[in-house]
Amino acid sequence: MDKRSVSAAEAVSAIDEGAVVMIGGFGGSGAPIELIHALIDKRPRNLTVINNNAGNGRIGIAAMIDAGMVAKMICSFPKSSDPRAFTERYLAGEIELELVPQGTLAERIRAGGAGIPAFYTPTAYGTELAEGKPVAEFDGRHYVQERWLKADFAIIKAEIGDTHGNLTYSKAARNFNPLMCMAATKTIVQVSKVVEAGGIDPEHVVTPGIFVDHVVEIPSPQQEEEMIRAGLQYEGGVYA
Amino acid sequence: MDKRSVSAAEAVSAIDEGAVVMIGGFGGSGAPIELIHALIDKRPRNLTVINNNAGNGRIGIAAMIDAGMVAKMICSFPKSSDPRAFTERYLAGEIELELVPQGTLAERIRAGGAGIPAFYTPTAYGTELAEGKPVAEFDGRHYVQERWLKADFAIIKAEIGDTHGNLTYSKAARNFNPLMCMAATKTIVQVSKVVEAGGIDPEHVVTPGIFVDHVVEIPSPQQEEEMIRAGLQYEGGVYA
Amino acid sequence: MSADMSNTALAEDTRLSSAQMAWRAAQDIKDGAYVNLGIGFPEMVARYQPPGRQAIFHTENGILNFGEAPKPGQEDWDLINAGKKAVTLKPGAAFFHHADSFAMVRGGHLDVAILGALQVSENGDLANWRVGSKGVPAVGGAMDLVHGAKQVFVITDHATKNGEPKLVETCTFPLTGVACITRIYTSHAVIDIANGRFVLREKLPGMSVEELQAMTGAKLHIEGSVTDLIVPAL
Amino acid sequence: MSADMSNTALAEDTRLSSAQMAWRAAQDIKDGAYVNLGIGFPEMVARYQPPGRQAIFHTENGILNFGEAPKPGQEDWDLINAGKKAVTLKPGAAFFHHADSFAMVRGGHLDVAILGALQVSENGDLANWRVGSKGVPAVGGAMDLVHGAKQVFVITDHATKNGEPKLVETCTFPLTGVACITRIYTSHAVIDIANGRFVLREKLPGMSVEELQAMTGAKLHIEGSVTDLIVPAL
Repeated sequence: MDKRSVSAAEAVSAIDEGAVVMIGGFGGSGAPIELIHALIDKRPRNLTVINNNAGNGRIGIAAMIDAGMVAKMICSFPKSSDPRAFTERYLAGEIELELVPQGTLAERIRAGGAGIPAFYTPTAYGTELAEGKPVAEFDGRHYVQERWLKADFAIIKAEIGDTHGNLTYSKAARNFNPLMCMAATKTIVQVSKVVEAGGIDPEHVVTPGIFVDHVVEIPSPQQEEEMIRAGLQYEGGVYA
Repeated sequence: MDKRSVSAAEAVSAIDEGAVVMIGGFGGSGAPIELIHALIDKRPRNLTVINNNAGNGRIGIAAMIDAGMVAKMICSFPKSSDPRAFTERYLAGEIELELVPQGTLAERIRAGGAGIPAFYTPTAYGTELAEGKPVAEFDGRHYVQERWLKADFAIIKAEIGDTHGNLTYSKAARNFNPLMCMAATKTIVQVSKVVEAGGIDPEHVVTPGIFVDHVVEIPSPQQEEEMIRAGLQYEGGVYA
Repeated sequence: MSADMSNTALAEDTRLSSAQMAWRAAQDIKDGAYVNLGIGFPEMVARYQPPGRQAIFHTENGILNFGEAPKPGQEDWDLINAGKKAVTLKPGAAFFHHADSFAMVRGGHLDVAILGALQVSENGDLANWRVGSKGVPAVGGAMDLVHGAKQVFVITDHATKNGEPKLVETCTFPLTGVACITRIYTSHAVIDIANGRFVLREKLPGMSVEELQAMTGAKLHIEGSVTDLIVPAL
Repeated sequence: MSADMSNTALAEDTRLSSAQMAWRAAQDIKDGAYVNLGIGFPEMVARYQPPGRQAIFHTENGILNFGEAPKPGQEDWDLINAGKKAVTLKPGAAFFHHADSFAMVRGGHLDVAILGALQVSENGDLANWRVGSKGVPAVGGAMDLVHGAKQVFVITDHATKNGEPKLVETCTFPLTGVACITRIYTSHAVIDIANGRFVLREKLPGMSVEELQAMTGAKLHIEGSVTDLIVPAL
């Protein structure tokens, strides 16, 4: 078994127009910048993107939005230090937004990965984000029914990956990544280093390889926060 | 912050008659034998015990049943190489059984820990284990609604614990233990070794300390499978 | 073998052993497949993977990519499978807790689960956890597996020792799952379940379709050719 | 301070600073408590823990027991808090994914969450995520936190800059949560919410209950004594 892809471009090559794509990360932490930029180079349109945020600056998810690839965002917090890309298109009515409380977003993704089609949560009960959703009472308290979230693809950043797809993460760059690995039909992961099977202690595996389809080594990945501070802008193939 | 208890007896001292107690382990792997035996020495009665199994031989949970402490078992597989303790009392109508499919048991415990009062699962749909439970259809498939499981206490076996209650486990002795840590009002853990805060790499923590109340060091814990092969029997205070 | 043997004699004398059924099932598992083998007899499938193929075996209690049993005396009782037997690890193994383990199962991440059966009905219902209402019931992970894996196969004797069919129109034993089985490897045949019907794919070369039908509790349908079920001596 | 000052002048001149409100809230956090501090102004609470007490701070993006910001230039952008600011780790820290993080929140494992507010109603409803229906809405983890932590506190100016009350009978802004707040630390007072009523516990010594009531959009109830709200210069 060898799940290695030779390049980011090859790894994302199956993602086509209209796909639902989960993208890992919380802000820039755990964001798979190289995979996102490879996807921008391919430029499939009409995507639904699931991420905690909706891009920052002119790189990563923001650059996907700039490139006109994103029809809908599912996220909890579409604001950032430089939210222009999303804000302009949203206010112009060019991009749809499904706003989900952060914990509900995480749990809906986990439910998608765990085969749980719906669950009840106290979160958002009595608020406009629960409008139209079934409610139920358990033990005298009110709860909202939420549905699972699944995706056609997940694009993920991890730290070490082995040829079986077992993964570890770097610090809080873990965030949504392990959940999204579970919830997509195909999971594509960039790692700083690929090792042979056996190179990760089985006790330290965070994402077991069963949730991973493709692993591509990107030895020194770019960091979104630093790119934004440097004023970088990705326009497909090149940084402007 | 220091969550250490000086002994197994002290650690379980708050568990009283009528308590709902989750006990970690899958068969003997991950079973907190010393904490169970300390509880037998205290001998609270009318307990509800949640475990994957219902005891083996004449030690651990089987010895609790022998001692007349268990009013109800919630488990998936109340059979073992020597299931006499449970079988005899169950067939005599002296102990209640709630039989739960193994994955549903795990998910109900996780739901208890995660504040999810109910969820839907395909498991057991159309079988007698779903009788009386609400069913619903999502995307053309039928599902059973299952409720969370919580407990007053969880008694757990881990490998290394720090003074904050962060835990690692040994191999497949992990099983239900991390879930039960989350789902109990008070979680009591025996570990082979206690280290100071900082003694476990934050990347390798399996159970974060927020889910743990008491940690007691049992340097060379007994292993249920070996005790059964040796024909040991625990009768409170002594091995017969 | 003469064609005039009674069905009963045929069933006793000419049938696959458990190992041979396991061998046949193993031929359908692809390289790199994620597989859960039910406790007991289905566990034998792991031994008969064709050369060059390596499935990744999953056990409910939280291991991916475990291997053979260790030598006696070298057991680590924290390294066991769902049947509580000691196992070993292969390179690329991972440990995880029970909720993650059943997320793999329920979430459709396993390619194949292979289980034993008391009865299988022609619409794919499985009964394999309880004979009646007496004794101590125990279900384990079977009900999760049958609604989780992408394909759920059964390995079973074609009929009981008393000659009662195990492939039936409707299960009379308590169900494990509804419409969940897609393929059955029996002691005499390989049968798919499609559109609520048993479809015969392979049968022992020494028996006729009529002889097989006589051992079966529901109609065997033929779609295309029925090939010979040929396995090595094991 | 003279008692004949107008309420407006009092509100402008005699009020706690943000740091002082954070200090006051910090006095109610016990040693060893698990605490989530909302993005922005509530984060200041961490600075003012009384000597000898050490809370464990939780951030939604998957860290327990993080500490102060690193020195400029020493940031690790994989080590950030929910506000995406760089943080450091304390001994005994742990990393975990977002579902486990919100299991801690929703499952009632946090002792205290402290949030900012646009409005709080006398039955404990909180509005803090959206002013109206214009612009880009963003909710983050606030709706989860208010229904998760054992105690959910608010730190807020007692009134807006325009003098409009933030403690009201009914919130007019979109709700974050229903009946979820139990204590409010304002620029002028400490107020509990009990049985659908604002109960005044502490107020600035320089103002009367009537002056405070005039700044408040719902009735302030007195149960027992009202003590002086005294904080150090910060």
